[in-house]
Amino acid sequence: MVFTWLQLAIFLFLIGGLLFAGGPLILSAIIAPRAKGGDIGMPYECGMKPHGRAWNQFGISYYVYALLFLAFDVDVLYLFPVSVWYPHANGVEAFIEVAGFLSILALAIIYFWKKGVFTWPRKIS
Amino acid sequence: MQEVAYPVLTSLVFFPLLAAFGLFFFRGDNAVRIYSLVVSVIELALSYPLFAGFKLESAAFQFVERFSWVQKWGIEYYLGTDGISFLMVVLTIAVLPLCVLCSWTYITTRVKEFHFCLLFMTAACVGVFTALDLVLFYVFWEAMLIPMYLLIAVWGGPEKRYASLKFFLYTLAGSALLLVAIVAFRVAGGTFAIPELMEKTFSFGFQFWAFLALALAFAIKVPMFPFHTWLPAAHVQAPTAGSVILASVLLKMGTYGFLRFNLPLTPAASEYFAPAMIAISIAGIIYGGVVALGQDDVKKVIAYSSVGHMGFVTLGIFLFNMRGLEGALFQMLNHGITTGGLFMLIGVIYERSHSRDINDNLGLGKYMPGYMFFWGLFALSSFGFPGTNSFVGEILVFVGAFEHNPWVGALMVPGAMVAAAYMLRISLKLAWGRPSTWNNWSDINLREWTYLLVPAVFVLYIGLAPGLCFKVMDASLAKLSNDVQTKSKLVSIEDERPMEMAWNSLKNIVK
Amino acid sequence: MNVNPYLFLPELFQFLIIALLFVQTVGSEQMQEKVGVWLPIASAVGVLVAVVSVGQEGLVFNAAYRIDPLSQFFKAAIAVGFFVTVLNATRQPTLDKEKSSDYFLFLALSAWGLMLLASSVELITMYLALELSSYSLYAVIALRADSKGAAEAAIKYILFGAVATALALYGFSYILAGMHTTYLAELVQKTWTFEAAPMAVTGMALFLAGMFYKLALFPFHFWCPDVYEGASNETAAFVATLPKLGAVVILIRLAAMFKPGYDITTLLAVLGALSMTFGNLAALAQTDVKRILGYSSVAHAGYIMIGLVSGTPEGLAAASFYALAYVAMNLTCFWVVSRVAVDGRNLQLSDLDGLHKRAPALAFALAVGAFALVGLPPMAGFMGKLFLFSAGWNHGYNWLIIIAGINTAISIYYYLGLVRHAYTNDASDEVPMPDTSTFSYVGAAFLSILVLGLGLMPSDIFDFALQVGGIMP
Amino acid sequence: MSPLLMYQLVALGLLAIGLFGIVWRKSLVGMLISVELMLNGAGLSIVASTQLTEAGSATGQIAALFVMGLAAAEATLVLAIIVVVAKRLKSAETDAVSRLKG
Amino acid sequence: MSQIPVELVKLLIALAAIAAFVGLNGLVLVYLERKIAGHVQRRPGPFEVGPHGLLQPLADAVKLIGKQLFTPAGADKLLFWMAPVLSFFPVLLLFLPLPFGPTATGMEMNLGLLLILAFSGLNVLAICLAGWGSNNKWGILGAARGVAQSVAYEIPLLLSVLAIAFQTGSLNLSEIVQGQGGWPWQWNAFVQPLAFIIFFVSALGETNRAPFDLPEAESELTAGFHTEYSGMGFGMFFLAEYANMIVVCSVATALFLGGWQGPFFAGSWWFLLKVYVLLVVMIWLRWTYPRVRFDQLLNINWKWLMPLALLNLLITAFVTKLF
Repeated sequence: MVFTWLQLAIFLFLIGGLLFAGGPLILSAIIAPRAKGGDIGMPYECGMKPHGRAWNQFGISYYVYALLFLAFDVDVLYLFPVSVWYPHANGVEAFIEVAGFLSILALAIIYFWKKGVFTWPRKIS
Repeated sequence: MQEVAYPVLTSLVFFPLLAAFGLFFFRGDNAVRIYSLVVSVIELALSYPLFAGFKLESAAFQFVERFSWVQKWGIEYYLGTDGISFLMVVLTIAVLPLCVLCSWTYITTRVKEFHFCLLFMTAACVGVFTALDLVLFYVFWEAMLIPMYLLIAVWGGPEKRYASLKFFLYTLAGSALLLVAIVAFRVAGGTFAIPELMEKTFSFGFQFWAFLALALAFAIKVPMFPFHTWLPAAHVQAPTAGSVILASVLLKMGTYGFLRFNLPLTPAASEYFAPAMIAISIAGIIYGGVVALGQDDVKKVIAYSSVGHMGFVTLGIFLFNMRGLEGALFQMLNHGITTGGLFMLIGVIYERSHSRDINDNLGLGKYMPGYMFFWGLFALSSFGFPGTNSFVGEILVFVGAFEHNPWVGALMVPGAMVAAAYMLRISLKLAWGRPSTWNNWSDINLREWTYLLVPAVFVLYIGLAPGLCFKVMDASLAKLSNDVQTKSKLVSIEDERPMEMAWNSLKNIVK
Repeated sequence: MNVNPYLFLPELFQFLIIALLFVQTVGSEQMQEKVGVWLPIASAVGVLVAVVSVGQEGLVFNAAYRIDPLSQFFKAAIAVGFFVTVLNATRQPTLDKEKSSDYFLFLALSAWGLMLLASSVELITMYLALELSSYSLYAVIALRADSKGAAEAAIKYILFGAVATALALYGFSYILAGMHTTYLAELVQKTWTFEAAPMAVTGMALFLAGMFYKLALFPFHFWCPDVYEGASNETAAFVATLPKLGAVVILIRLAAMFKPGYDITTLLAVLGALSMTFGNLAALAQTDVKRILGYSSVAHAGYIMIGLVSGTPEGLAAASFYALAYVAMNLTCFWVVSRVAVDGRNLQLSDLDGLHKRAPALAFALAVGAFALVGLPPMAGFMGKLFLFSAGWNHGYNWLIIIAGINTAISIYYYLGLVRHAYTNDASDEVPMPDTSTFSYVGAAFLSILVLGLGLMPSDIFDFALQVGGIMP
Repeated sequence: MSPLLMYQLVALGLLAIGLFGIVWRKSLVGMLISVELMLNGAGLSIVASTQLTEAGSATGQIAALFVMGLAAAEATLVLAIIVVVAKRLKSAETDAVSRLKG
Repeated sequence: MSQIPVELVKLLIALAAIAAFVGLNGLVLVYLERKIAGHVQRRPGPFEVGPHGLLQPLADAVKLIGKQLFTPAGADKLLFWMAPVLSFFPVLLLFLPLPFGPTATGMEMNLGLLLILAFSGLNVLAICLAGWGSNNKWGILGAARGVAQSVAYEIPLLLSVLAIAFQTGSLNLSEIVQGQGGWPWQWNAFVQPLAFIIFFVSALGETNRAPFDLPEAESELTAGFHTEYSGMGFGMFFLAEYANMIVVCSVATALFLGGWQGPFFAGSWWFLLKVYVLLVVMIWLRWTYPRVRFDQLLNINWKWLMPLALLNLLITAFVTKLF
């Protein structure tokens, strides 16, 4: 068998979630009234007529934070396998290795902090 | 083996090189010129032990110096000279002071660099003629390109860019495969040392391709007929000294390569290709002559005549008999002297008329008798007038050709005739044409006398008493001719079909 | 885990440099600008350290990291290269002042990654080290102030680099599937013919693609000229040289597995032939000096393949030697380029006009570098080529050597162009004067001597390289 | 069809989609996404290769983790450079970044 | 082959139970929030439908279903409708590894914690799609904020969870619960109060709850990323948010508050009780504290939570190893 029970369960529950979410939507689509015309489709801007497109460029700082997340999040990911092993590993060695990893993460934070990445809003030159 | 207490050849190679760097301590154009002249004379003096110590009867390499250079690959610093290269070395060294003298007033810009190139050039050329290690040979072979390129590209005529590029590309393109061939010899023969490789016998298939790779490099350098197009361009654009070195020394390298490598290393293939080479040579002789006949630019005439003369040399080489080889080597020497002299003469007149067109230099016999004396002498020598040096070489080649095959000899005759025709045509115009352009040009001065007299003396000396030269070259040539005859029999052509071999290896690529 | 720290001296020292740079870059603004003072000295010491630690041997970190003559040879080469690039980059006209410590931090990191790469004998370790060095490089390229070209070069380099990495990873997975191990020591014992292990051989070909990308071998070369042109001169000097060393050392380790006649070896040979031909032909049409050098490096990557396909220790040694020579020659050229472009612009060929008069030492160094790249004796390039040819001849790929010979002839034209402009043309007055300081001359002289010395006295270095090639896994 | 082959077909599918995207996508971010697809496909292939053959499965898992981590780092860098490109070239489309040619 | 259906049946039962649990608790939470809000603001809250307005959530649900589903002009229709579905898509799965009681776990797995953390990440994607797809400036701004915030707060969250994992050496929630005792001083929250605080604050940020409800800040962005949603589309976001709150509080309970363990009568009720206490605290916070500014929000995360979490993890590693 290619799949384990766990994988099967994951699929099953995801499908369940899909149905749970989709069901009411479909129900709603069936029984709800369908009005047309007028300004029903106009994007909502508190009653004003929309000005320009919505898909504009916006503050670059958001991107920067996304970048930061990518940089850190995956590094943290490495700690999960480590965490399971950690209490069972012996010696100071394990601690030193983990401390090394964490201090590099910390250094990264210091670096960004010093470089003013956390200052909002920030002009990127 | 060492006859003299110190390394003669090394000093000949490296003295000009070191002296060239010494140039940078001089200021002022004249100081530079005088310094270079002194250096060139010292270089001449340094070559004295060569004359004193050279054993005439020996076919072996003399003045040998041998040190390991790159142990792992067996690359050595291996110098030596024998009857074949001895004359070339002497020629190279002798040409240097003449070059310095003949560009005394001709070169006025970047004088220091010019002389640097000259000295560098000399060092590399001596190296080429004395190197007995393939890699060392290649090193010198390529090293001489750069100064020559600069000589043409910096101090050349209006078309210098085109000419220098053409020169550089042609010659380097030829030598690219030379390197491959050298490597192949190393792998097949186990050493880079030429004397040891000469002892070995290679399979015919190998010889076939090796011959082609070598011959391409040398044929471009000679230049043989279809590869000759760089030569007129380079000659015409080069400054006088550049032309002289080009004609006297550089062209000899190609034929020297044939003698030194193709014949002893790939004898069977040489014999296989000999008819083709002879045909190309004859084509070159006739073609060079005919084209020269139609030129109005004096330098072009001499340049195309070089193609013809060098055709005699290659022809002599591939006749595979003693006369032919002697003639070829003689012709190499003579062409160096005569053509060098002619180019110097052109330089002399160019400094006065600032034109190389024959129509701008008419009727000088009356006003510049000294000049015309030299011109006449060299012109006669050029087409092999009896009593001049070229006659000896040409007649030997003729004899060899008739010995080889009367038809070959017969085909050479029109070549010789045409040579007389174009040389006489141009000389007549120069001497007795209607003087239209003469403008109080002075006759040649003392400096010019000096550097013209030297080749003139040799023209007559060799023409009248060639015996000494024969003694120098005979032992080596006899050995060479003997080797070729015996070794070419050792492998049979029919056993291997080189084209098929190449096709098979091609198929292996695609697989 | 008892690890002898002497084994890692070069790496440790490089790490120390990185740490210092880090302190500096997060330090106050005054601190940040003082990189140029101590870094050259430190990296010179790094060269010493690397040279001293040649001869160490050991196998550590679960046999994934091997210190042997090969690695130490390349570490020393990397240290030298780093030293020269640092010197070269001390004056950077196109870099914002406050970013200079960051710049050097990235450079040092990249060099460090390459040092690690030199010692990796396990595929995952290789991958990590390679990426460590690459990422720093990607970041550095864009650091050319307000340059559109630099941004473009960086995005191209990284995007296609990522594709190459992805391909390499697919290859890695197939090697795993076919050979079940990632240790070179075990991989080398397997049979690498296509008939015996189709999956693993396919995988290896793909894995090599990642290295080819670093090396700029033919189908993975397209970034090379663009990046050289876009990046600042000083950055390009780094990008053009050191990563090649890293790629070569890995290729040498991998190539030790293949014998001539294997499909994968033939593939290498064909790519090498295409690479040199394409690189040289494309370079003929260029007028930007850095683009010329870019295409020339594509061609040189092809030459190196000759040594790798020969399947002999001599071939591998020749490849090492050639890589070293290549770095020396290219650094020489880039040194001149950086000195001539005082304002950090991209040099056109015509900008070199009259260099022999304005800065004779630079012109001479350029001539040495260019002729060495051609392979003219007595420069390093000639000896390298000779060794490659000699080692490669008669091992089944003679046609490759002949193509290389022909390519040498083609390449003359554009290298000669560099020299021609420097020596035979006269300068126009608009072009700014090159840097003729003592520093610039001493550097040029040092590099020229290096190139000439490698050409005239290659014996010792080559013998060492041979010793390196002889003890392959 | 062995399970390994099935996994690798999926991985190859991802590779194909990624390559297609690299070629056809007009925006740099789109290209980045394509690259990520390829990298993740590689990760999948690696895990499958070790899990379903006799190679040590830990190797594959570690390798896949590294691939994820480095892919993320790569994405970070690419995005950062895209930001730079967008600032300097005023566009993040591929047409804009084709100045260097020749 | 006869066991396969048994496993399957178990799973199906778990699925049904969890679905019911989510639906029910969603309704309860809606009621609870409105009631607490009311009382915090000194008003009774919903009172009309049913006794004390108990049926109000049901009425709301019916109303939502009966409303028209419309797509704004110019919106990316596919993305627009994918978003609400996607926001709910993983929710049921998140409950699978939670140990409701000593035996009441959907499925035992050794990486349960990782599963929850991994799939809860999908929520960000839903926010992103919703904001981007609806062609509305408020929406897009909300989405940008939401993404920046969610991803930022995820890191301290992970780090604080890791502190527990380092301590216990397990990622299985049941094991972690069993490693704690019934009394409060045996809970992990007592051992690692800093981790607990970080976790809880980050959880608030993750679920976009006040004071970190920037993505849907009513007073600034109308409704943020779901401005354009009405009817059931909005309902799904709403439900997913509450479900996520429950998950987060459940995880907090399992990790820090001893899970189903209690001083006496250990069992599921302890678990539910602790979860609801946390939920009420969350709601309470919402109606008590003002919203932070966006830069403050991120500064709190990067300059406080992150370094603290790293430090905490380091100390944890140190203490576990050396004592």
